[in-house]
Parts: sequence; C-alpha cells; structure tokens
Amino acid sequence: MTLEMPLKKAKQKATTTLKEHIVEIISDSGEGAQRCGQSLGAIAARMGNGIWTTEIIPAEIRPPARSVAGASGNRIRIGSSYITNGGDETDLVVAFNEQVLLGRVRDRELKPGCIILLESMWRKHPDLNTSMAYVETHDRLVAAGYKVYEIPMEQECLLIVANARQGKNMFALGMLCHIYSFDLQMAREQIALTFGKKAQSVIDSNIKLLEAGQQWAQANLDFSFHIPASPAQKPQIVINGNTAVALGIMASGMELCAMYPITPATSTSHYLSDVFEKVGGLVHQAEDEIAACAFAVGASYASKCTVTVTSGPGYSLKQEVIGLAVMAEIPLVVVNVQRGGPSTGQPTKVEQGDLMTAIFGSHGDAPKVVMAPATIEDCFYSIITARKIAEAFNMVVVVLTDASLSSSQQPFTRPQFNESWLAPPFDQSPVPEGAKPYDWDATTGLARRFIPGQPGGMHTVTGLAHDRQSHVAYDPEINHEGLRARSLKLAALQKTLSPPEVFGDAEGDLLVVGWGSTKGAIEEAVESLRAEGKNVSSIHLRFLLPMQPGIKEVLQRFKKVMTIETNWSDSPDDEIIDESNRRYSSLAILLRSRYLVDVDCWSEVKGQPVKPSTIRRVLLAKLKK
Amino acid sequence: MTLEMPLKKAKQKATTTLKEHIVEIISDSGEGAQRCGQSLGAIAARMGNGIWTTEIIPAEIRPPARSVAGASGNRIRIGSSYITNGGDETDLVVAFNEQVLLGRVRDRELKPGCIILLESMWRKHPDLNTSMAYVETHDRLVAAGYKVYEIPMEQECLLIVANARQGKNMFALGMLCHIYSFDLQMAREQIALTFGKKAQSVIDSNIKLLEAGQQWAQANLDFSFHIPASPAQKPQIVINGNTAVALGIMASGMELCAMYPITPATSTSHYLSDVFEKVGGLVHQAEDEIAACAFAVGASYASKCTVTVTSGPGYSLKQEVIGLAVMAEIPLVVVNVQRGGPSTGQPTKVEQGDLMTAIFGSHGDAPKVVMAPATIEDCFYSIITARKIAEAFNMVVVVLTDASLSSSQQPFTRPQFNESWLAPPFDQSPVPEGAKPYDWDATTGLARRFIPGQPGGMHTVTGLAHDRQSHVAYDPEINHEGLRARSLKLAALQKTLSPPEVFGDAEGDLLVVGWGSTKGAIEEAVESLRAEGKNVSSIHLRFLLPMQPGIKEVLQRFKKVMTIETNWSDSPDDEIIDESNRRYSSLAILLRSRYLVDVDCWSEVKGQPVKPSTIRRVLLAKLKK
Amino acid sequence: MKHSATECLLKMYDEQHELEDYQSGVPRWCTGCGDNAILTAVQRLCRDEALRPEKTVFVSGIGCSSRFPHYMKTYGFHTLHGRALPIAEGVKMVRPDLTVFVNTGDGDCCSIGAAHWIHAIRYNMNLTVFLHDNQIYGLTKKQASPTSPIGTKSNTTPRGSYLDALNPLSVTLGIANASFVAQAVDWIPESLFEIVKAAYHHKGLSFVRILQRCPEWLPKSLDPWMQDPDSIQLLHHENALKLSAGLSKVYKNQLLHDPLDMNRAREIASTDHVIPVGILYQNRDIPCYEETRQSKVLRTTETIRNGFETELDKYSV
Amino acid sequence: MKHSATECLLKMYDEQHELEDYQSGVPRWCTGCGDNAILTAVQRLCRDEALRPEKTVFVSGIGCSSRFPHYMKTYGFHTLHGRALPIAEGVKMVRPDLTVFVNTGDGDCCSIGAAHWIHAIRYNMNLTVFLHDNQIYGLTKKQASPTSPIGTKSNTTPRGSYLDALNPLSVTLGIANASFVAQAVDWIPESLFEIVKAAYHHKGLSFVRILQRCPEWLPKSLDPWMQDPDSIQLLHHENALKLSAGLSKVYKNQLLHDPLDMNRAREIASTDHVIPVGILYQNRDIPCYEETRQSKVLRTTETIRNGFETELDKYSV
Ligand SMILES: Cc1ncc(C[n+]2csc(CCOP(=O)(O)OP(=O)(O)O)c2C)c(N)n1
Ligand SMILES: Cc1ncc(C[n+]2csc(CCOP(=O)(O)OP(=O)(O)O)c2C)c(N)n1
Ligand code: SF4
Ligand code: SF4
Ligand SMILES: [Mg+2]
Ligand SMILES: [Mg+2]
Repeated sequence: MTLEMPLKKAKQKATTTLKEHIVEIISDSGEGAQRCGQSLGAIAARMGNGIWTTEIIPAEIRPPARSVAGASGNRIRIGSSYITNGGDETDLVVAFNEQVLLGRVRDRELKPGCIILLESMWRKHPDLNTSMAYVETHDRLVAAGYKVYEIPMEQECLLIVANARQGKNMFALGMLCHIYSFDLQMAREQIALTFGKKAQSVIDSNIKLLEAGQQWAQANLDFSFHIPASPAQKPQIVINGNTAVALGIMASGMELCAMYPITPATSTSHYLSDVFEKVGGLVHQAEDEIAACAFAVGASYASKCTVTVTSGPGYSLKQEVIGLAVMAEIPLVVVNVQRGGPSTGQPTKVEQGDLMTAIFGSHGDAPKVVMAPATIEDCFYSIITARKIAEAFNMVVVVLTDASLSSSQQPFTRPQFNESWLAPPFDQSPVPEGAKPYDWDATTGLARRFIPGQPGGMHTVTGLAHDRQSHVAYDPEINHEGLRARSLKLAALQKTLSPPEVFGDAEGDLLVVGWGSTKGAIEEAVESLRAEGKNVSSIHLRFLLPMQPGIKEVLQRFKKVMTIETNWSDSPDDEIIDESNRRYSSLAILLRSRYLVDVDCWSEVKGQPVKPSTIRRVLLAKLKK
Repeated sequence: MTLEMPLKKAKQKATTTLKEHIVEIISDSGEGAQRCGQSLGAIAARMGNGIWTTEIIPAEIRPPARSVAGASGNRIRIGSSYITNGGDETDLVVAFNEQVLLGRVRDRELKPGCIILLESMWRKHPDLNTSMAYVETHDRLVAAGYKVYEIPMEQECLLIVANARQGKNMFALGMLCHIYSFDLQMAREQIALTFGKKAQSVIDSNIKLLEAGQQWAQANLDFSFHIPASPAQKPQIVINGNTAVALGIMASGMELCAMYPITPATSTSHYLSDVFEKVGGLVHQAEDEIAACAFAVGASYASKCTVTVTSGPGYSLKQEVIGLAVMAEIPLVVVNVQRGGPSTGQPTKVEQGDLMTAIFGSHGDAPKVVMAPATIEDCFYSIITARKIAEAFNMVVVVLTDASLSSSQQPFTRPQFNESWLAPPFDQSPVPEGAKPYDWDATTGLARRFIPGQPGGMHTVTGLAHDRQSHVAYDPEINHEGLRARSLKLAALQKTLSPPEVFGDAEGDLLVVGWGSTKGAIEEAVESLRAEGKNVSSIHLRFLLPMQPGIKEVLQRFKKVMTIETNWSDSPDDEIIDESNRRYSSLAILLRSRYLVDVDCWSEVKGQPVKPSTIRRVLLAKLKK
Repeated sequence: MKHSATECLLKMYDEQHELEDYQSGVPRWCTGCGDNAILTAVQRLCRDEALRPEKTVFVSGIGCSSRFPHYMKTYGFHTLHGRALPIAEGVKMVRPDLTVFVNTGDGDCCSIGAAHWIHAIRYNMNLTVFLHDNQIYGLTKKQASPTSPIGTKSNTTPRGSYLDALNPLSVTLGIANASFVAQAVDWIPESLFEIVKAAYHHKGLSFVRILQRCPEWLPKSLDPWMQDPDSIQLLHHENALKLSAGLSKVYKNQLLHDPLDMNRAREIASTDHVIPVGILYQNRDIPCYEETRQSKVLRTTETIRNGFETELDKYSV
Repeated sequence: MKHSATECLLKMYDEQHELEDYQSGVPRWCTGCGDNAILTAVQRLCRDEALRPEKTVFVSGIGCSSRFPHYMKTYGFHTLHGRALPIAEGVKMVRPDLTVFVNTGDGDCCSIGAAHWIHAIRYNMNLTVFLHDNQIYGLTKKQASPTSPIGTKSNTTPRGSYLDALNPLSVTLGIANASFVAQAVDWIPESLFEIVKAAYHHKGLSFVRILQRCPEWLPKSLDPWMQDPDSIQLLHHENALKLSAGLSKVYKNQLLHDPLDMNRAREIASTDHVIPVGILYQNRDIPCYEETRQSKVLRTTETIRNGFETELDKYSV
C-alpha cells in the first residue's frame, strides 16, 4: 500500500455493523494518546456503548522517543452491550510512529490482519535511519497481512496548529469518531469537559482538530463501522478502580487515609489528596508503610475507622502493625492494589499474588476479613462495606484490588449518595460503671470498644495478651479466651453473608471459581461455551475470609471444579510435578482445604489480564480431560 | 503436720522405686533455684536417667520478693528410660517461700497430694504479716492434701555460710540427691563443672552445702526414691534448643548471624556472641529486624549462606527482605523461635502460631523451604540441613522452633563433628564465557549463582522480574519462566525427601499428625493408648514445605486423622461454628488442602506445652466419636 | 479552675489508689529503676495541671519503659516496638483535643524506631515525648543499645560494645522543625519535674531525653555522674528554666544558655565530659503538623454529599 | 600499576560499550536527568582508579537513582526501597576486599530508609554513599519527599507540601561516628568528580549528598541556584579540596573551611541562602566497623572443630 491508496479507494465507502471492536491509540509518552483513548472511551459510553479501557504504559518514566518499549496509550474495547473486561487482541490501532507499533506486535497484542492507522510523516523524515526504519517496518507489517493505512496526521494538524505534537491526539480522536460513526456533538461536549479547567481558546483549537480528523477520515478512508448501542436507563459514570476506591473512601465517611507512595496504588492517594480536603478529609503521606499503617491505627483507635492504601511490598511491611490492630481490635481498612510479585516484581503489572499473604501474613493467629472487588463498581462499594464491617466488628478488613482494576475504566450506574454509608460519629459518652473495654460476647466474640474522651473508660490498649480489662495477662485461660473471641467474630460475620450466585446453571460438568478482576473474562468465556451447549458455570467470590455459606453445596453439584487465577500454580505437565508436590493457586488451596473437594486450578502469571479466549481454551481442555 | 514431724518419722525409712518422677525447685528470682534445677538435671543425666528440664520464669524481670507471680526455677522430669517431654504435673517440689508455691498451685502445676519441701524460716519471721501469710498458706496446703515437709534450710545453711541466700540452692540440691538416691560424687563433679570458672573456695563451700543437704535429708526425711537408670551407650550432652541452634550454626560453617534482640530467640545470639568469634564467626546486632535480615542477605549474596534469628514479630517485619532473597535466589537461613501471638502476644510462652506466616508471609509467590525440629537434638541438626539446602538450592530456608524447645533441656548423643557439615568456600573462579547468572535448569529450576569477585560474572541482582542475564524484564514469558524456576526448586527438593516414619502400626483407627515441639508428648500419649490396645499411630512432619512424599498413602490407611497443634483452631462445639466457617489449625489446613483427606484438628493455645495426659484424653474422645 | 484542680488532685489520689490495686500495688519495675522517678514526676504533672484522665493518652512502644501507660489511670496505648511515635501522631491528628504523651526507650526510639523519630521531629505535632534512656535494652535482658557507651559489656557484646554511643540530642538538633529539645536525669527530681513541666507546656513536639538508671543491668554505670554534682551542667535562661536556690546550692556547674541559639545548643549537646541538664533548644514559632493539616471545611453529611456529587459530575457520561 | 591502569582504561571502554548495548544504548533516565551526570563522574572514577569490575559492587535501593547499578559493568545489587545500606553493610562485612558503592535517593535514604541511614553512619563501614537528592519521588511519579522544599506542589501535595525540608547534612553531622560528609551538585561536573573521588579515597563511610536535577517532575526548581554562581559556596581547605583556577573563576563565593571543625560544619550545613559545595566534615581517625569486628581467628576446619568440641565438653554429662 502507498500513501495515496486510501484517497483512491475513498470513493466506494462501506459502513460495517459490528457487535464489538477493540481499538487502541499508541504514541511516545507525552504525545497524548492516553487522553485520546480516554476521550474515545467516554464518547463511546455517552453513545450508550459498553466499553472497557485499558492503559498502555511504558515501564520507564520517559522512554526515548520512537522506542519499541515506549508505547504509551490506551486500548478501548467498544461493544453494543455491556463490556466486562478488556477482551482479546486489538482490531484497529492508531499509531503515532512505527516503533511503538512494533512493541505491540512483539507483545502479540494485535489481532492478525488488524487495521493500522499509521502516522506517515516518518517516511519523508530528514534523518535517513528514521525514514528507513519506517519504510522497513511498514513493509514488514504489510507483508505480515496487517491492513496498513498511512495517514499524514502531522501534516494535516499543521494546517490548524503550530505544534502538531500537541494536537495530533485530537485529530486521531476525530478520525475515530468517523470510523465508529460517533456523534461529533458528543465528542465536542466530552472535550469541553476534559479541558474544562483550560482556556476557551484551548478547547476551541482542540475541537477544530477533532473536526479536521473526522472530515479527513470521511474524505479518505474506505471503511467505517457502526456498533449499535443500547443506552443504559440510569445515568452512568466512567472511572478506573483507583478512582472508585478513592470515591468509596470519601463516601464511606472515613476521614483519614495514611499512605506511602507505591505503584500501582498511588493514583488513589493522588486523587484523594486533591479532593479529600474539600470534604474535611485528610491524606497523610508517612515516612514509610509501617508508619502509614501505624498512623492509621492510632487515628482509628482515637476516633473512627481509617484506611491505608498500598501494594504488595508495602503490604508485607505492614504485617506487624496489622497484627496489632487485630490484637487490639481496632477497626482498620487496608487496601492492597496487587501488582506483580514476589519482591519488587513487576510494579505496573497485574497479578493476584497476595491473597495468601492477606490471610496469613501476620505472625500468630491474626484473623481479619479479606474482600476482593470483581469490577470497578465493586471497588467503590467494597470500601463502603469494608468500613462498615471494620467498625461493626472492630476488625481489620483487607480489600484486594489489582493493577488491572486500578487503571481500567468501565461505565457503571452513578451511585446515589446514601447517608447510611457514612460512619456514625464516634462515641464520647460516659462509660457505664463497671463496663469492661474487652467485654467479649460469649457467642459472637464481639465487644464494644472505649474511645479516648469517654469518661470512665480509661484503660491501656496493648498488643500483649490481655483480659477483659485490657490488663496484660499471662494466664493460660485468658489467652485462650482472647484468641477465641477474635476468631469467633469471623464466624459471626460469615453468618450474615449470603451464598454466592451461580453464573449459569446450578449444576453441570464444570464449575469455574474465580475472585477479583478476572470475573468479566471468566464469565465471558463461560457464556460463550454455554452458547455452544457446554455445561459450564462459574461463581465469583467477593469474600475470601470468611467464605460465604453454601459454597460446598454449589461445588458438589458439578463433576469438575477448577479455579482460574493470576497467581502461581505448578503445571501438572511439568516433568517433576505430581500431586504430592504440586503447588496450587491460592483460592484452590483455600477451597480444597475447607471443602475437601478436588478443586483443580489453572493460572497464568504474565503480568497481563487473562483473556477470555485463553480461558475458553482452558475450560474446553478441562471438559475434555 | 508440724516442723517436728519429719524428725520423728525419720526412724522408719523406705526407698520407693519409681519409673519416673517430676520434681521442681522454685524460689524468688536470684535465689538460684534455676541453677539447682539445671544441676539436678545434669546429675540425673550423668546417672543415666532420662530427663527433660523446663524453665520456670516470671513475666517480670525482677518481681517483688515472695510474690505469687514471681516463681523462678526449674522443673525436671526424671525417668528410668528416655524422656521426650515435660510430662504432666509435678510430684515433688522444693520451695524457698510459700508465695511462689501458691503461684504454682494456682497454675494447676502440682499433682494432687504432691510432696512439698518448704523453707520453714518464714514461720518465725519477725514481720507478722509474713509469718501469718506463711502459716495460713501452709495450713491450706496441708488441708488440700499436699504432703508438706517444713525444712529449716536457712538455719542449716547458716551453719556453713554467712549468707544462706547464696547457698540454699546447693543445700536443696543435696537433699534432692538423697531423695533420688543419686551418687554424691556425680553431684560434686557437676558442681565443679558448673562453677568451673569460679575460685576453688566457691566450689568447696558449695560442695559443703551439698553434703549438708544430703546428710540432713538422710537424717530427717522418712522417704526416698530410686529411679533405675539405663545409661546411654554413647557420650551424651545436655543443652536447650537455643544452644542447640547456636551450636548448629557453628557446626554448619555459617560465618555470620545477624539479629535483633527478641524473646525467646535472644539466648541463641547471647551464646553465639560469646563463642562464635572463637571460630572466626560474627554476630551482628542490627538496628532492627529488617536491617538484620538485609545485612544477612547482603552477606549471603557476597559470600556463603548466613543466618538471621528472630521470633514472631521480628519474622513479620522480615517478610519483605525474605521476599527479595527468594526472588534474587540468595541462600539464607531464617530461624523463628515461635512465641505466643498474635502481635506482641505472650513473649515468653510457647505457641506454634507462625507456620502459615512462614509459608505465605511474603507478598506474591515467594516459595521457600520450611522445616520444624521436633526435639532439641533436631534443633542442632536442622540448622546444618537448612544451611545445606539453602546453598544447594539458593533458597531461603525457615527453621521454626518454639519457646518450649528453646528453653528446655534434654540429653542426646554428643554430635560427632563432621567436615561435610561445613559450607565449602565460596566460588571465586572466573565465570566461563557466556554463562548466565540465572541459567535455570529446565527441569529443576536450579541455577548456579555468581558471587562478587568472580571475573566475568558481573551482573546486577534485582528484586524486579528478570531474565537469565538478570536484566530487568517485563516480558510476560520471562516473568513466567522465573516464577516457574523458583517454584520447581521446591519440587526438586521434595523428590529428595523420604516418606515420614509412622510411630505405631502403619494402619489403624486413628492417626495423629504433629510437627515441632509436640512430638514427645504426642508419642507418649499414643504409646500409652497403644499399650491399652488402641489402634492409634502418629507421624511427625519435619518438613512443612515441601511436604515429604508418601504422606497421603499413610493418611489413607487410617479411619480417622487429626492433628495436634498449639496454634488456634475453632472448636466445633462452639455455638456459631460449623464446617462452613470453622478455622482449622495450620497443619490441618495444609494436609486437607494437599491430600483432600478429612483431617480433623485439636489445638490448645494456652502458652504451655501440651501435656501427654491432655493429648491422651483428646485421642480417646476422638476414638469414641 | 482552682476548684476542679483540687478535685482532680483528690481524684488522682483515689485513682492512684485504684491504679495500685488493679496493678497489684506496685509498678512492675525493678526497685531503684529510674522509670519510677519518671512516673512520679509525670503523675505529679497530671495532678498539678489537673489533666482530665479521659482526655489524656499515654502512647508507648515496647520495653520496660513502655509499660508506663499501664501505671497511669488515663487512656493508654502500649503499642509495638519502635512504633509509638507514628501511632501517637495518628491519635493527635484526629484528636487535637487530647493531651498525648509518648514514652519510649533508647532501643525503641533510637534503634528500631529511628526513622519515625526523625520524622516525628519534622512533623512537630503537639506531643510530649519522653525518651527513657537507660542506655541498654532492659526488657529483653541486657543487650547493647545505640546509646550504650562504647565498651559496654552486654549479652550481645560480652567483650564490650564496639561503637560510640549515639547522641539523641545532637541527632534531634540536626532535624528540621525541632522545636523543643531538653535533657533530664532521673536522680534530680526537682529539675526532672521542671523539665517535664516545660515540655508539657511547649506547643509542638517536645523531646525530653531522660537519663534513666537501670540497676538491674547497668548497676554502676551512672554512679560517676551521680556522685559528682559538678558533672551535671544545669542550663538556665530567663526564656527557659530558672534555677531554684536549692538546686543551685548542690549543682554549682551552671550555664546560661539561650534556648533559641541552635549553634550553641548543638555544641552543648556534643559535650561529653558533663551532662547538660535543662532546655537545649526551644522555638515556639514552628507550626504543628496537625494544625497546618487541619481542613478548613466543617465535616457534615452535606459537605460530604456535595463534594461527592461534584466529583461524580466530572465522570458522568 | 600504571600498566594495569591503562589496561583497565581500555577495558572500561569496551565495557562501556558492552554496557551500552546490553542496556539498549542509553541509561533509562529522562534526558537532562542529573543521574546521568553522576553516572559519568562515577564511571570516570572507576576508570581513573582502575577498579577491577569483578571486585566492585554497586548497591542501590529502589527509585530512578537506584537503577544506577544496571548501568555499571560491575557487580550490582538493586535491592529494596530503603534497604540499600544494611545490604551493602552485609556485603562489606564479609568481603572487605570488595569496593562497595551505594546509590540511594532522597526518599530511599531519608524517608523509608532513615533508620538505616542513621545507623550506617554510626557503623562507619568503608562504603561510598551517594545520596541522589532530587528532592522528589521520581520513579513513583512525583510525590513530595522529605527533602522537598516547603510548598512543593506534587501529586500528594497538590496545594504545596507542608513541611520544611529535612537537611540530610545537618542530620548526618549529628550522628556519632560521622567521618566524611560532603555535598555536590550535578551541574558542576568538575567539583562533582573531585568530591566523588575524595569520597572514594576516604576510609570509612563517605556520605555525599548530590543535589540532582529532575527535569521531569521539578523542571525549574534548581534554576535559581544554577543561574546564580554566587549561590554556590565552594568549600576549600588544604586538608580537603583545593580549588582549580577554572572553578575559582566561575564560582567566586568561596569559603575556607577546616573539615575537622564539626561546629562550623554544622553551621555551614544549616545555611539556607547558599548551597555549600565541598567537604563539610572529614575525620580519618574513626574506626570502621568491619575492622573492629574482624575476628582475630583464622577460620579453618580445625578452628571450627576445636571450638565446637570445646563447647560440647561444657555440656557433656
Ligand atoms: C519487632 C520487635 N522486635 C524486638 C522486640 C523485643 N524487644 C522488646 S523491648 C526491646 C528493647 C528494649 O529496650 P529499650 O527500647 O531501650 O527499652 P527498655 O526496656 O530499656 O526500657 C526489644 C528488642 C519486640 N518486642 N518487637
Ligand atoms: C516498600 C516499598 N514502598 C514503596 C515503593 C515505591 N517506590 C519506589 S521508588 C520510591 C521513591 C523514589 O524516590 P527516591 O527514593 O527519591 O528516588 P528517585 O526516584 O527520586 O531517584 C517509592 C516510594 C517500593 N518500591 N517499595
Ligand atoms: S531492667 Fe532496668 S529498666 Fe527494666 S525495670 Fe529493671 S531496672 Fe528498670
Ligand atoms: S523522573 Fe526525574 S529522577 Fe527520574 S529519571 Fe526522570 S528526571 Fe531523572
Ligand atoms: Mg533502654
Ligand atoms: Mg528522589
């Protein structure tokens, strides 16, 4: 194909109707592909399409321009119905240079034969290496069967703005609006919203670029798509998981978030730092994770439940302080945005590797609640639930999200603010004569705590074994009594939970069990198999500790049960692996132990969300076995 | 009974022959009951008796004199055959005042009707409160059916030394030598050894007191015992678990121990600090546990495997650094002397609460080896094995002992030093052209590491995901490859382990599974039940990760299987506990999950070693169910 | 006020009494332990200042000295080894209405807690911090601490410790926002009390290093200082502590020192032949973190609702 | 020596080359990042001093600056956030024959690693420590660090940071056994190199705080200092650094300072209107921990066997 080609073809147009399409925009970082992608997602959502956007971020802060590892941008899966995950490979990509494109090809992220809209300026680039690299790559891509369209984006933008680098992303957005038949007015509104804070002039020139892109595409491209939309009835918002967590913190009535920066959790506190004070909240950046957790525990002890947000390495560091909160029965919410491990691992990549550490991480018996949101909407509501449980049971509640939820965007029904979400003001009333600070209920283990300021409630909280008066005690029976009370609270909470809903039939050949961010992909795979008449169902656990009632009954109704997780499990196919030494995935270990059901597991730990098509393959294989 | 009584009775003497007896000596701290007890134990061991000594330590550093919580001393279980644990309640106690005695009664440590040898000086004490307290307690004890002998120890000692407080313990030792018909010569030798460093005069006066005590007892006591001995063939030594660990470190050829003080692990480093330098070793007290672990990792990285010693809270703090060692594949031995948890818990008390944290404590997939010595002899050899595994597999090896092993003494065959125990000198030879720092074997995951100083081996070790060159890599396949290699090493090690030995028949009604310090008590209970024809057997696991092969086969040969542990498990009898929420003990969780066998558990977490009689009751109940 | 003072004085006594019987009469410190003297001084402060027990919190780490809160009939938090400061900060941040004291040991503060110590000084929250410096690890039975003089024989340094002692004063004086740095010794009750009192009245983090005897593990180590009054150098200044006739008579070695003079303060902190006792540095103008961070918004359901809705609007499609 | 020097010089070049191609040509720092200047100075040092690559170890924590070891063709250990120092200590303890450098950031060293920093200074092991102080958290994308000037706008302090900056120099100078404390700026290559060199030659822990530009997150913050040569105060002394003609011409603001004068050093460290550049304090007489702890016994199988048997004898029955 040559530069002129599209112009020729432009005569005979065709608008293809699609169920869904995956599009991505990539550039060097700083060229605005990120924003272009986010805007496209928002516009699609406004159109009433289902979307799921996934960030494409380079490992380096500022990788050299035009480098294979430097791709920065966004991938948007657009569908006519609700979209629950990032899906499989990309159908259409807009690239600002050919090198970043190569990176995506190398990572096997592009569907064979996918459409490529490539900035063509490099072909005529003064620097010979550059132009040659471009031509060579271009030709290889064409040869490989990709549909490559060379687009003079730079050239076209220069007709409107002096510095095309600033505007190219809006030009691309315009092209995409044409390609996906989006209403340009929606696009204009979206731009107005995104650049809200900026000067009108900025907004205007961006809109000019948008329109130029749209017109150019209309005039020069020989294809376009229409993805029928099914607009949601209720008003929608589009955010990522970290923003959802931050909004959850705000809406839960928690007043303090203590943290220490760590990828990929930080954006939560960035956002909170910006907005929390407006509602009287506070973000404290401590000197390290231990101090952050301790600060939060001190604040919870003296007022209402607080929250600390971190990721794997920080979570490991907080273990001792978390144990103190458990022992002293101080409410605390700990959010762990899981990343690739172990150790420093893969800071920006997704993994579900911290489940066992969340449950067993602190020495001794330190029972705590562990929850895992499965969607972005879940991230929001889980925090509100977590705060309530923490305060009702005086327990530590760990909320496990991950690097996929944290940076992916998805529309969901705009939450209707509810006063009952908020924590009640902390108690300052006098303590009745003779009341004890740890007056554990014989059945549930629950006790009401006294908060500094309450007359007559004076006592010294301690991480040492203590009696109902909170006096340090080495008496064997007292130690037993305290352990029992702290453990019973989990059972008490478990009684309040309802059994998990089965996705698909209540019985069948294969049940898939998942937790966390894999829900969308698992259910998509299950659905597609069911459509082919396979007896596959799935359940997705939001509580990992305690586990909901009724799970065993569900498991028993299926011939085979397996978990799909993104944490390590040995492959039974490995030469030296057998049943006596195979290391199972986390959830599988928990299910096998509790229900004595032969739960198999399949896991992939490659730093990427598991694709529905991959899960499909795995389930088919399992069904055959 | 009155003060004169024993003198009268003294005429008709009787020496009763016993299979075993439990004797304890208690006093205010600083009165030397500890030393008296240890010496008695050593003498009994010299006689060829089996012994197990248990420390009795007050929670405070210096409790007020004559206080109920102030009992300091030693309990010695003496038997005619090999003794594997502390046993049940005490048969005979020597008390330097009646208050410390009360403490023991309150803790239910004395057998009903047990013999009490009580210092009688308090009866005539000038301070009225004191004398009254004495008389009242004395009479209550007599009324309660204890055989109380009032002994004028102070008075008798004053005939020999000016300050009886210093010598009473040796007088008591003399009495006990008579009571248990021990050869006084052995006692003299033992005293010479214990006071070895002191002046001859000190030794002499102590021997005088010893003899006085023996003669007094002979003249005035109406009873004595004989516990036939079965001398060991091989030379024996008597030490506690912490000393055994320290000697193991010495004998393993490790050169550096980095630590931060924490009860009950510290005495290991106290002892090492004293002797390690004599063999060119070094103990580094770091600023905290994180630094101690990091210091050890740095040293291991640059030379041979090193060790860090800690207890629960310190173990929690080390999690992140341990994860780094796992990721970078740096050999490291971590000793965790478990204490009561969670949090600060019960620093001086025994518990097996850290097993799950040892396995799952660090975020992400951080496979490490976890071993648990079951006897004091084991403590010594486990360290040598741990060092070897750590170096052979470039892995972290966690050795879990506990507060019971750490302070109890037991004789065992004197180890014969073996050069093969020592670590070979670290490699400084040039690295062959093209060799890679992480050249993982496809089958076993093993790779040879390059140590600074090796020409041509230059590379940068990192806790980030890395390829075989140790270059930071975000490639999905490389991440998978590294995780796989680190995990496979566990399977490779597992293949080299042999199945556990069954104590008792290879099949039957009930199998008890245990780990760590409970071995002696479990096997004693099992043995006594088998003697009554019950089909009970037990296995004791020394490797918790990986687990030895052949375990499933053993479990399947029994109708019922249960673990006995000293870590928390919910009681099925509790009102709100059912199978869907019951929290099992640690080992039970692991066994159920891996072998899908319905393993029940019984646990007691009261800060004391579980008594054989208690286990007996539990097993009988389980058999009936 | 007068009234409630005496009232509270009486209260303190019964409470003291209560305290005693629920704490089995005596604090669980060895006889002669310097912590007892510190306890006395602090209990006297609470009484004299008529602190309301329910509005007072003692936060400590782990160590002999950290048992302190158990002996006060106020609220207390006996936390973790090294973590007293960040936990106390959390308390103060959300509850500026509470009076918060911190008791920490030389190992607790200067070893495992060193990072928190540095940053606590920099936050300068309104906390009164007592460093019970007995120059040894007491609770764990005699290991060298960072402040142990070089050559100290301990269980981990049987042939004597290897390093010069860390000087908590000179370190603290090197940290940004240090606003009150003083030193006291447990064996001069009058000056101990005066310093504790000045620390309490200082707005900001007052850091008081108290040289504390540990007869159990270092029986004689402080004797030379105790036996020679001239080895004690009393700091005095009109803007700091004034010397009583009584003290002046016994302690002749006195130094006029302006607590605003940082350079001199650092020099004084570094003198090793005498023990400077008194206020080395005090600056009343350094803001407190809890105040600079106090949000200006009144926190009502409405503010939350409105703030929340405004945010949602940004993300509406 | 001369010979091996040139040899190594050549070697450095190929290695430099190798380094480049296995590190995809360029260090992965932003263009204009001060870390590049530090890398150049250190690579030059290695070359000039003919350090044997296999005998040299660079230990770092986590942060942009901590990627440093990956760009040296020596042994390297890219450890954990805040833990570079204790790990480097372990390396040096068992391998005094190795030359050990430490690269750490202002967050790495002064925030999460603060306790280790204090104690590393006190151990005074023979390590050369570079504090890459860009006054911001770089790798995690712009959060205030302890050394961020008050008012710094960052992602966690969108309305400006709340606290005065921590001064790494004055803190370090307050710690026992501080033996070499210097400050450099990345934009004066000559003095940077001279200071790095002096640090390398100092026996003991040399602590070099390097003001480092972070054009990505704080593009202009250091401009005032860069644009006004008089805001740089060059420290010189016959026992420290002498000033070259070239430097003296540009930087007129010079101060004669005896590196043994601790009181002055602390004053200089605390001046805020100029950036002192040079050696603030150096004391060659402070022992190194790895030497005071070196065991006198030669470690042979025999010594171990004998020591072991002697111990067993004590416990024989
Ligand atoms: C994480 C952790 N590490 C170690 C310990 C053991 N420990 C308890 S107190 C203490 C030090 C006590 O010394 P110091 O802080 O000076 O207080 P003191 O007892 O001298 O008053 C140590 C190491 C612990 N409880 N927790
Ligand atoms: C335990 C832990 N907490 C937090 C992080 C995230 N983190 C990585 S680097 C860094 C700070 C970087 O700042 P600095 O130390 O100044 O180095 P720079 O990037 O500025 O060179 C943080 C907070 C981590 N990797 N590990
Ligand atoms: S050990 Fe020392 S510090 Fe602890 S209570 Fe006894 S005297 Fe006080
Ligand atoms: S972010 Fe700052 S410190 Fe990090 S590489 Fe870029 S310029 Fe350097
Ligand atoms: Mg102390
Ligand atoms: Mg920085």
